[in-house]
Amino acid sequence: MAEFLIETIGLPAWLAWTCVAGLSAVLILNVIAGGALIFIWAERKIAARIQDRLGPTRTGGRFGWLQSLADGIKLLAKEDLMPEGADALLFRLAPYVSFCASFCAFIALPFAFDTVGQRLNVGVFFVVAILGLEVFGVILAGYASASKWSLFGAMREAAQVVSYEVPLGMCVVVPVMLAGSMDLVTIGEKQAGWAMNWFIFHDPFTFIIFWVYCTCALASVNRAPFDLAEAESELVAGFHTEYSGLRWSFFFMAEYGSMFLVSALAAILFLGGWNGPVPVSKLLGLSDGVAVTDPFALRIVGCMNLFLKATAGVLLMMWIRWTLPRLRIDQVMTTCLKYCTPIAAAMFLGVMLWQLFLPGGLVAGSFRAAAGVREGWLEQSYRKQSAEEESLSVKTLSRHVFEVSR
Amino acid sequence: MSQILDEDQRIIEFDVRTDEMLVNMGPQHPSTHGVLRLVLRTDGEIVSEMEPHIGYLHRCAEKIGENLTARQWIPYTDRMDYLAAMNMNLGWSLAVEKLLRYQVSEKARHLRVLIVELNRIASHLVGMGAYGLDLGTFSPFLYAFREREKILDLFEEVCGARLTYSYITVGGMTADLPPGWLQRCEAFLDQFEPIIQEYHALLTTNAIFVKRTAKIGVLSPEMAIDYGCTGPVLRGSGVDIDLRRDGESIYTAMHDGYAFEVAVMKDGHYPRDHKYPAVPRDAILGDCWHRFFVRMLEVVQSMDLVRQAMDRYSQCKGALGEPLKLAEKLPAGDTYLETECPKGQMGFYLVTDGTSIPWRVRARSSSFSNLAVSPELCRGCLIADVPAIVGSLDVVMGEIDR
Amino acid sequence: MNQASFGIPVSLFASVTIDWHGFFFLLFAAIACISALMVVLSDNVVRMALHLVLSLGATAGLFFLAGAEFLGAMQLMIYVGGTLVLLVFGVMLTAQTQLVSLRTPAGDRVIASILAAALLAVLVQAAFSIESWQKPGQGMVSAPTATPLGMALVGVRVDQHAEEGLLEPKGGYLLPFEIVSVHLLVVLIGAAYLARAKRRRVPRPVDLVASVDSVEPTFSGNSDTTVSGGSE
Amino acid sequence: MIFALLGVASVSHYLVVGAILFSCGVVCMAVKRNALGVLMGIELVLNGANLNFVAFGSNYLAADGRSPLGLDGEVVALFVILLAAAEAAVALAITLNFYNNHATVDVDRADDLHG
Amino acid sequence: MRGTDFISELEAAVDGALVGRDLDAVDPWLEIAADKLLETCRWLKDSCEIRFDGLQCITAIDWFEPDPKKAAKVEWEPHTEVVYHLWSTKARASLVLKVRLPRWQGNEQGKIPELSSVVSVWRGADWHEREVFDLSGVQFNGHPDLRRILCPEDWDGYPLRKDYEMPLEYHGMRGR
Repeated sequence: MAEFLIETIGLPAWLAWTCVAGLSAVLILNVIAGGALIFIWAERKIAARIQDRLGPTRTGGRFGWLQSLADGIKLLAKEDLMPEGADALLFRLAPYVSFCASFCAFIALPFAFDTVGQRLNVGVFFVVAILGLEVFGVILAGYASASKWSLFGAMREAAQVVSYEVPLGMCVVVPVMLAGSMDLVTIGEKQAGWAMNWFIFHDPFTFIIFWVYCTCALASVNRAPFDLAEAESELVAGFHTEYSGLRWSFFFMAEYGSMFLVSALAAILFLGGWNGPVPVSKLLGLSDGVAVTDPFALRIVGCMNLFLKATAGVLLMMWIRWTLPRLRIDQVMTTCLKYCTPIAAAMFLGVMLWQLFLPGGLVAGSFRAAAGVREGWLEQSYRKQSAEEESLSVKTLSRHVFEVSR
Repeated sequence: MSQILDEDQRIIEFDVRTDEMLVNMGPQHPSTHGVLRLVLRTDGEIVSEMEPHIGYLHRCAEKIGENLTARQWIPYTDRMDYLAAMNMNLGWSLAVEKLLRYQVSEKARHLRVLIVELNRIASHLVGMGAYGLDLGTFSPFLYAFREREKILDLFEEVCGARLTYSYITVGGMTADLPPGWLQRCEAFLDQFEPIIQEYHALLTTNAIFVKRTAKIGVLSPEMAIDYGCTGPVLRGSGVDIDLRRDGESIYTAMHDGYAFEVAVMKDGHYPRDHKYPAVPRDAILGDCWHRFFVRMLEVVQSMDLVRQAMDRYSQCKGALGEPLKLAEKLPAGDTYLETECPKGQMGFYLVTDGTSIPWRVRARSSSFSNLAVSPELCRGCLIADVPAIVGSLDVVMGEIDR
Repeated sequence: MNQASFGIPVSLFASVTIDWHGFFFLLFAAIACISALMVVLSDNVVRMALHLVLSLGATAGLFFLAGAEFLGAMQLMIYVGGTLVLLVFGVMLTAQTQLVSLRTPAGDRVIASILAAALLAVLVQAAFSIESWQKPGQGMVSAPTATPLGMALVGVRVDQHAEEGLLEPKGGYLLPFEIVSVHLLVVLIGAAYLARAKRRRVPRPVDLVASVDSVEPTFSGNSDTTVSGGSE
Repeated sequence: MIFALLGVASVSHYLVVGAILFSCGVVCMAVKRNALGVLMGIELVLNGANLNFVAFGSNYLAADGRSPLGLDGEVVALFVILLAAAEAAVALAITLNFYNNHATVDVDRADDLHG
Repeated sequence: MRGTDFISELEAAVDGALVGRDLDAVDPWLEIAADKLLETCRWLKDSCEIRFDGLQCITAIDWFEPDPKKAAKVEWEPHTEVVYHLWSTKARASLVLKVRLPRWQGNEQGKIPELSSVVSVWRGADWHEREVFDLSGVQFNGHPDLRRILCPEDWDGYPLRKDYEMPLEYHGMRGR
């Protein structure tokens, strides 16, 4: 893209890169904001169906699909209130901190094999670390609101998120170990081929640890039954009790963004990422077994795969939310420290031993051959990318400048 | 060993201490069932002290009663436990009838049982649904309201009102049942019966629900009696009292010939608990789970009573009988009558000086006494347990504040 | 090449080159330094913690710029947890005492600032003392350091190339790694010990209420309400 | 000045940033009476030091493309981060105990052993 | 046990407690001397054969006719009556106690009558006594926390007294 801008249109390199970076940022932002709109609508419909009612039916046609947009406009028009005793700066800052954290994590999230904002070789860690930053917004909101309920919500969130980062980290490390890389793209590519290549089916331990991951992910994005930070029956509305209008909707968008993010992460780490259960690309001739012949179509198919899987994850979260009661704070901690962490540790050990003695996995590496081809191509292209400065990496960017200025 | 016994398992102390906080739960809090205000003194998440503040819904019903005739006061009883207004009407009507030594016709008697037990189902449905809400699950609430709406539809046919009925009145009922009502009621019961299993699946046996309610807010029978707790709260502690069986003769006579088993745990078993989920291992008698389960069993029990009452009512020939005059003269004297309402034993005390207007009326509300025990139950629990405990007492503020 | 596509005088832009690495370095360095300064200057613990987080986050950005991606991610991850806890305790411990001023006397501040300025002068002097340090980097895109780092931690050095011709091979870090692991475990246990729950031994007033023996003995298995009998 | 810095992110510049962080940390440790403030000062000092390690260990910044410290710089920085976390936990424990005993986090009040 | 036996037992146990009775009323009741109330209640709860372990209700009735024309016709003296409804779990029986108090302590206008609290006997009496204090103005001596319960803490007067007049204004809100 940048190449195209430089060579065909004749923009200077730095402007071209800026344009491309801006475009990517806007795209990701749209994924979050647009996704949030759709997910809020979906949540309403799903909740309504679960509860034996209809949900939105009028706004925007038969299914009320414009309801969340209408609500968005309403929220924009609402008065922005701030409590008198609030710490004005932190109060204003908090929603953006939350949202930015959610947004930043998407930078390293690959949507298809090479559709990624910034391919980082520590991608997994980066995503998990940034996701953890979201809690700062919540704590600041809780502290700055000058309301005791907000403070309670913030404290709960802090305790919960910090605790769940431990088992979550362990769960995430398992696919890293299997793929031998912390690069999300590599991890995804290792699972190409038939569904049996997905890490969730790699061995019984990974199957179990997938569900541990689901639990921890649910807890770390504060969804029911772990939504203690905003437990409406106990803490009024928790950390966002005092928020209204646009600021409040930023928290909401951050929540849905994170939900999508952890679901997408689950898809990439365990469910084959952008690879479908059947190696369609090969069957359709998008890659002829030797090289990728049509990367564009492959990208589209990959993105759709990942979106489908991540959406399924989000829908699962909604289903859980409208079915289960909420846990108590000590039970949440018990779940983390007494169940998730030891199970994750044991499964980690199990996977390690399995790798040691049965390295191929249950299904022998025959299916992996297909993956190997594309992987090879990808590695090649990655190298090429860095050589030809195709990526958005700050590093390569600057290197370009070094060369230009010299 | 003795040291272990000395320890109060409910109160947890940490080495890490923080400043105590005074927080206000209510009166506009989502989970305080109306305008109840709870002042909590907390150390972190642990509630060291809880104090309810009531009176936000005080409407001087007793004072108003000193200026109205007995029948005129019936709409005011509607507004006490507005979720079970029929039971309130019945309690007051019976108290006045007791003073007058008046006996309603046989047909009216069965109709009263029918209506009152139907209202008990509706009230327990709200209690159950709202309890789910207190514990953070929304769906059972709407499931409960869906069924309650059908009961309200039936009531609407009967008396035109959906919440404040004033249907049962001194000396009988304001009107007889409309034609075809019994069939519709029967149809409702038939479709409602299987749905109860749904509630058990969503709440009673749900692992998280059990974790949130078992061993929480344990009320010993001694304490329950000492505090004057009644109804499901008392039976949830294993005390076998139900005024429909143990009450005063004018009230028990109303239930003559009806077969029912009091929903209370005896020898480790609830009546016909074989049909319903087993008591979870974690639950101990007197905790929130048992209080909840007693209500669930009473829904089944009431359905049974409604069916029996429908049978008897339809067999009764003759007229329903006219209610007493609006300004019936009351003999001088005083009387007190308690009836078994969904929330507990509701007592009405009536003092007259020989005119048609009572000298003093007094409503002894069950929720009032049930709520009075909540500070004891909440001592040392977590903040999240406060809605769980107060919700399990199933209080209605209209009745407490009157 | 079309030099004036879309009517933009491209030559105007072309004369400017922006060094993105330098730009981001400046950005992160400025955030880190200003936030560090704000940590010193602010009195509110929560604000201090916020600035600390900003400073540490910007430092993580500098790590990324220097090619230490793994370290940057670790910095984010660990300090998120670490400072988060700081923040939480800051809030908890100052719930009541926030009105009590913990200000330092101005004299102390001045002395400390002078000393710090002197220290800074020495350090900056040292930073520019060696010529090779001042030369801008080659900007070589080196191989990712995460794998060699991991290997080094388990005792295998894969980063030394034969042509480096070091006098003696560098050792791995297995022993320090193990020591740090044990160290962390000890800290973990210590923290758990600190935060453990204790049961209070004081009998509650309600237990002193006289018992009622008229109740049918349907109540059983509740060990935690010990009714100590009516002593009156 | 700014244009002079542009394009010359060298080891020296990293060292300057590290020095600033270090100095701020030292001042913080010296002047804060709040125990948590002192703790934050320590974190800043450690980070300043870490920046130096990373700068020296970075091949990317090295003038000849090969850093003097190599991987060791990053490894040491990593250990510093880990130990800083452990240190924070211990220091917090001390602070908490202090708070429980004195109902304050003012370090000037910690003079029980003062003769 | 027959009612008469019970009464003689009560008389024997608490000397001079019983000052009046009506066993033929719709609800038979016993009148207890105000100074013997606590002792009687203790006995009823702890020592008598039918243990009255539950206190269901406390009511205060203000016997006072504000209208002087009607007041001339009534046959009772103005007084305050406190009625206790007791309940026995064991016998499934109830008991009505009445205590007669002056409307004002020592006939001193504004000084509410005093009665000993039974909270030490039945914990459930706590809120009931608070309500009686709040609405009818009876001072319960020995109550751990006698405050208004339904009315605001700074409310003036006792609304369930017959001569109560609604204040014209409360914190700037019109009362009448």
